[in-house]
Amino acid sequence: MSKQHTHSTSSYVVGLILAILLTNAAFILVGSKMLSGWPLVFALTGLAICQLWVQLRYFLHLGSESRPRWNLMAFAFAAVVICILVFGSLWIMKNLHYNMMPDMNKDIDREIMEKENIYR
Amino acid sequence: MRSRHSLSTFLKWLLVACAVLVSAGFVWLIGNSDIAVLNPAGEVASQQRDLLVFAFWLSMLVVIPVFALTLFVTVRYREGNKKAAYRPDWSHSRILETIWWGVPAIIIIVLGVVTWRTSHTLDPYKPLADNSQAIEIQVIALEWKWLFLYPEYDVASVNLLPVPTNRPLNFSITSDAPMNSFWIPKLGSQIYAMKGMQTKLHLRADTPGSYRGLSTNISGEGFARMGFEAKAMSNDDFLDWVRTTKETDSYLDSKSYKELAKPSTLDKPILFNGFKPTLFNDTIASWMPPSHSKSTSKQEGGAH
Amino acid sequence: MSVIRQSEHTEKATFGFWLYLMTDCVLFASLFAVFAVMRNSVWDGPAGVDIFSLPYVWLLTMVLLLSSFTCGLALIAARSNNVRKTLWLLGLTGALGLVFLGLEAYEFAKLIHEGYGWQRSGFLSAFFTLVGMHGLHISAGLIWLTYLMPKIRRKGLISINRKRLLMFSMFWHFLDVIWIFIFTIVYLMGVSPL
Amino acid sequence: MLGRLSWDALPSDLITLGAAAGMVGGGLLIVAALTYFKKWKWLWKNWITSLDPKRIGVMYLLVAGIMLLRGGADALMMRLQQVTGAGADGVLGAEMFQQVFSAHGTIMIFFVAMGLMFGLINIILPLQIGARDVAFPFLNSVSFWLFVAGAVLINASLVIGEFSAAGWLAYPPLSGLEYSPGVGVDYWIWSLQIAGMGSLLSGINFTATILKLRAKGMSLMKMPIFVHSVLGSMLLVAFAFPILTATLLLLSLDRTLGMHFFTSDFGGNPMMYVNLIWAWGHPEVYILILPAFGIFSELVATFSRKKLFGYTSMVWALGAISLLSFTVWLHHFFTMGAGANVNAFFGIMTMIIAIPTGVKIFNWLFTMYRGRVRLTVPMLWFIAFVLTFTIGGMTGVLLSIPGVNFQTHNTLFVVAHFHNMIIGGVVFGYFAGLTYWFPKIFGFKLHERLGKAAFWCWIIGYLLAFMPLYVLGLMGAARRMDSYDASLGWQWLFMVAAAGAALIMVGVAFQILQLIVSIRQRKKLRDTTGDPWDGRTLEWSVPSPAPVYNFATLPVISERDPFWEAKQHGDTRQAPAYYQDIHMPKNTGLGIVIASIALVFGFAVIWHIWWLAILAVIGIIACIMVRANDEETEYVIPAAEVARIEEQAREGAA
Repeated sequence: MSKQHTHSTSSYVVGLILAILLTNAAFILVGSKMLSGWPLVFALTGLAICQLWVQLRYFLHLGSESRPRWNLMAFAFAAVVICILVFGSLWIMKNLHYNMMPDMNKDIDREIMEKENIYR
Repeated sequence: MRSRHSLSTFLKWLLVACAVLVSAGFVWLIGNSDIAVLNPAGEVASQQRDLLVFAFWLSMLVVIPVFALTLFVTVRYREGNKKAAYRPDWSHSRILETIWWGVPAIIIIVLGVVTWRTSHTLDPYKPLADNSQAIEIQVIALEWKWLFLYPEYDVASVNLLPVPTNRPLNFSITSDAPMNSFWIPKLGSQIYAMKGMQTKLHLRADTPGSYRGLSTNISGEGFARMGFEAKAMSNDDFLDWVRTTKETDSYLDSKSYKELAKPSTLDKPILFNGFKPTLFNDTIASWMPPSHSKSTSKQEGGAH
Repeated sequence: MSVIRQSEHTEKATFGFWLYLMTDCVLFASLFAVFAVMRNSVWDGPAGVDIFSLPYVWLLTMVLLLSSFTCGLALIAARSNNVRKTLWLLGLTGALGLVFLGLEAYEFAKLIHEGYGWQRSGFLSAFFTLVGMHGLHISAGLIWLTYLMPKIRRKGLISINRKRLLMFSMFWHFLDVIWIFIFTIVYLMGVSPL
Repeated sequence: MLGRLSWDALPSDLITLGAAAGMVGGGLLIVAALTYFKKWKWLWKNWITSLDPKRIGVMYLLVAGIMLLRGGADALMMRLQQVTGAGADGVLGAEMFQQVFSAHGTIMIFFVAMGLMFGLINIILPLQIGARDVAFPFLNSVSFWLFVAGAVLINASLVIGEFSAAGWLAYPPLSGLEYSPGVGVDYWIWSLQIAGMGSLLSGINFTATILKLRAKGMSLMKMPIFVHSVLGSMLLVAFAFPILTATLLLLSLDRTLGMHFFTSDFGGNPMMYVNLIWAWGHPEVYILILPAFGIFSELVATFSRKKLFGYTSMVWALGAISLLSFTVWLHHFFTMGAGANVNAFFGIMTMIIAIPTGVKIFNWLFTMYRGRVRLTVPMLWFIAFVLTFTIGGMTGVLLSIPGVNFQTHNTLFVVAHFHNMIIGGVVFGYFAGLTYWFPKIFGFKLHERLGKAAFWCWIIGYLLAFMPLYVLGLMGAARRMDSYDASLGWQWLFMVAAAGAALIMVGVAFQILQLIVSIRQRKKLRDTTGDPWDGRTLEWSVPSPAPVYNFATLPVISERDPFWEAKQHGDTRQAPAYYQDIHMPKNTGLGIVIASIALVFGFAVIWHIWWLAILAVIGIIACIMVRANDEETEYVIPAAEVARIEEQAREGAA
C-alpha cells in the first residue's frame, strides 16, 4: 500500500470501467435468463472473481508494493483459509443434509450397498 | 561425582518402576472383561476393536523408539558424563532427517489406506453383509430416556432394547430433545440423534447378554441417567419377549407420547403393546416446515 | 517526528490495517458459508426469488462502486496536496455511502413490513445478518469519515492525516470488494434457484 | 430499566455463595491493601497504563495464574462430584456440575492457556527479534484489558446470575433459548466474544511485529524458532478467531433477536454451529501448542549447549502444521453422520499432522544427542513433555481413525487425550518457558529445588489423574456425566483420578511457594550477567531485567543464534561508540477504559439492559476518537540517560 505513487487517476478510471462492465454482465446474465443452474453459478462466480481481481489491482493496488510483498501473502493466506472454510463447510453440510433427510434413506442404503458390493 | 551416581540410580529405578507399572497395567487392561470396547459382543464392535489394536501397535513403531531415544540421550549426554562425545555445531544430517520424515510418512500412508477402507466398511450407514433377516428399530432420544419402536412387531419400549442375536439391527435414529449420541459400547459405533433429522446405524449382536447403552452427548440435567439396557437374546427368546409385551395393556399414542416426552428420568423401563405407526416420522416432521408433512416430495430446509 | 520515522509508522500501520481487513474477510466468509448453507431453509416462507428486486440491487451496486471510485480520486487529490478537492471528493464518497445505506435500510424496512423479518426463517436470518453486517461496516466508515473530514479541513494534508486517509480508502474499497460477493451470491444467485 | 436483572440473580445455594463471597472478599482485600499501602498511584503509573510489552506480559501471566487457581478449583470439584456420584447425586448435583465443567474448560483454554501464551510472547518476542516494542503498543494494551474484561465477566457469572451448563463449546440446540433460557450461555458468549476480540487484535499485532520490526539482517530463516512458532500461531489467531466471532455472534442473535441459525425449527441448522465452532476450535488447539513447541526448541538447544538440530526441517514442520490445522476440523464430529468419504478424508488429514509433529520430536532429541545436557527444571518439563506428548499423539492418531472414533467419541478417552496434549504439551511448555525466561523478566532465577518438587507433583499427579480416564473411556464412560451406576465398579478409578488432581494442586502450591521463596531470596538468586543459562538468542544479550527500551542500540544480525556466535568470538557487552535518543510510547489509561466499557457492554447485553449497551457503544467510539486525536503518543529517552542506564548495568555485571 505504501508505494502508490505510480498510480494515478487513470488506474481508477480503468478500474471503474471494468467493474461496471463486469457488474452489468453479471446482472444481464441473470436478467436475460441465458443460463441457469450450475453453469450460471459458475459464470457468476467467474465474473465475481474477475471483479475481485480488478478492484484489488486498480483500487487497492495489491501486488504493486515492494518486496517482500507481505500484503499479497497475507491476502493469499486469507484466500486459502476462506476457500477451505467455505468449500469445506459446504461439502460437509451437503453430505450431512443428504444423510439426515428421512426420505432419502432408501436411496442411501442402495447406493452404499452397490458401492461396497453387498448383495442380499 | 555423587550427583551423577544418584541420578543414574534414580533413573534406573524410575525406569524399572515404569516398566513394571506399564506391563501390569497392560495385563490388567487386556484381562479385564469390564473394558467394554476391548471385549466386544457384536460384529461391528469386534472389527473396531481389531482396528484399534492394529493402529495401536502400528503407532508403537514410533512411540517405542521415541521413549528409548529420550531415555538414552538424557542419560548418555547429561552434563556430568564427560566421556560422551560433544559436537556443539553438529545440527544437520540429510540422512537422519530423511528417515524421520520418511518412516512416519510410510506409517501414516499404511494407516491412511486402512482408514480409507475401514471408514467405508465401518460406515454406520452401511447395511451389514448378512443374509439373515434384518430387524428395523426406530430410536427416539427424549429428555432423558430412549424410546425404541419395533415397527415390524408393533411393540415399543423405553430404556430397554431387547434384540435378537445374529440378525442385523437396522436403527433409524432421531431426537425430540437436544442432541444426543446413541451408543452401545459392546456392540459398536455411536451416532448422533438430532431433532428433525434421521441418522442410521447398523449393528449386530453375536453373543447373548445384557449390555449397557447410553447417550454420550450432554443433553441437559438428566443426561447421565439416560442409560438403557440392550438385551441380546436368541431369536426365539426375542419373539417370546414380543409376545409377552403384546399382552401388556399400554398403548403409545400421540397423547401418551407427549406425556413421555416431558423431561424426566426413569428408574425402570416401560413397555408398550403397540404404538401409533407413524410416530417416528411424525416426530421428525414436527421439526420440519408445515409443508413437509403435506407433501413429502417437496424438499426444503437445508443445504443443497 | 522525522520523515523516515513517519513513513515507517505509516507502513507498519497500513500493513496492520491490511491484516485486520483480511481477518474481516474471514468473518464475512463465515457469514457467506452460513448463508450458502441456509439459502434453501425458507421454512415455507419467501425465497430469494420472491423478495429480491434486481434493478434495485443494481442501483445499490452502482452507488457503492461510484463511492469507491470517488474515494480513490480523493486519495489522488490528496497526493497532489489539493485540500479542497480532497474534501469535496470525500464528501461525495460519504454522500454516496449514505444513499447506499438509505436504500439498504429501505429494503430492510420493506421486508420487515411485509412480514419477512429475520424471525421468519433461517434463510432470512442469514440474509439480514450478512447484508446487515456489511451495512454496519458502511456505517462505521461513515462515522470515520465525519471524523476525518474536519481533521483534514483544520490541519490540512499533514502526514498523519494522509495516513488516516489512506487507511480509510483501504477500508472503503474493501467494503466494495465484499459487496461484489454479496450481490453475486446473495442476490443474483438468490433469484436463480438451483 | 434493568432488563432481566433482579435480586434473584444473586446466589442462593451454599457452594456458589461461598465461592462468590470468597471472590468478592478477595477482591475487597486487595483493594484495601492497595489503599492502605498507598499503592494505587504506583499501580496506575507503572502497570495499568503501561504500554511496555514486558509489563503487559507480566500482567497476562498474573491473570492467567489467578485463573489457573479458579480452573483448578473447578477441576477438583468435578473430580469430587464424580467420586461421590457412584449411584448417587454427588456433592454438586447435575446442574451445578455442568456449570462447573463448562466454566473449567472455558477458563482453562481462554484465560489460562491463552493468557500464559500471550504473556510469554509479549515479554520475549520483541527481545528475540531485536526490537524495542511491538508494532502497535496501544492496541496491545487494549488486547490485554479486553482479555481481563472477559475474565472478569466469566467470574461475575458466579456472583450475578449463573454460568452456561452446555459444555465449553455450547452446542445448540442445548445452548439455544429453548433449553437454556437463562443468562448462563449469554455469559459464556460475551466473555469469549470480548476476550476473543482481544486475542484477534493481538494476533494482528504480533504478526505485524514479526514481519515488520525484526532487527537488520534477521531474515526469516535466521529468526529464532520461537519466533517462527509465534508467527504460525498468530497467523492462526488472525485467521481462525474471526470464525469464532461470527459463530458466537450468530448464536447470540438466535438468543437475543429470535433469529434461526441454529434453532431446531424455522430452518435453523444446529449442525452448522458444530461445523463452524470446530473450524475455529481445531486451529485454536494449534494456536496454543505452536508457541510451546517454539519454547522447547529454544531451551533444548540452550540446555544441551548445542545448535538446534534440523532448523530448516523445524520451520517447514511448523508451517505444515499451521496450514494443516485448518483442514481437519471434522474429526471432532465423525459421529454426526457425514458419510464415509468425508470422514475418511478428514481422518487422513488429521493423521498427516502426526508426521511434522514427529519430525519435531526427533529433531529435539537429536539436539540433545552429542550435547551437554543440563537437567534443569525447564529440561525436566521438556523430557516429561516428550514422553506424555508422545502418548497423547498416539491416542490422537487412534482417535483420528473414524472406525475407532465411533467407539471412543465423547468418552473420557477423549478427555484423557486432550488433557494429555494440553497439559503435557501446552502447560508443560509454558511452565518450562516461564522458568527459563523468569530471570530475564525479573532479574533473578526461580528456586531450583522447589521447582523440581513442583515438577514431580505435576507429572505424577498428571499421570494419576488422566491415565485412569483412558481406561474409563474404553469401559464406556461418557464425558461430562455427573453420576453412574455403582455396580459398574468405576468409583476407584475416579478416586485415583481425584488423587492425581489433588497432587497437581500440590504442585501448584509448590509453584506459589517457589515464587515466594525466590522473591525472598532474590539477592542470592540474582542474575547479574543477563545470561544465566549460557543462552543463544538476542534476549540474553541485554541485562536482566531487560531495560524498558530493550536494546540501547538496535542489533544487526548476520547468523542464527547471534548471541552464542558473538560469545564464541568474545565480542559481547562492548559499549557502543555513542548512544542515540530512544522514542518510546507514552503510557495511556485508554486501554483499560475501553475494556471496562466493553465489559459494561457485555454485561448490558447479557441482562438485556439495552440503553446501557447503546451508551457503551457510543463510549467506545468516543474513546477510539480520543486516541486517534492524540498525536503526541511518544516520549524520548535522551541519549545521556540511556548511557547512564547501560553503564549501571555493566557495572552490576562486573
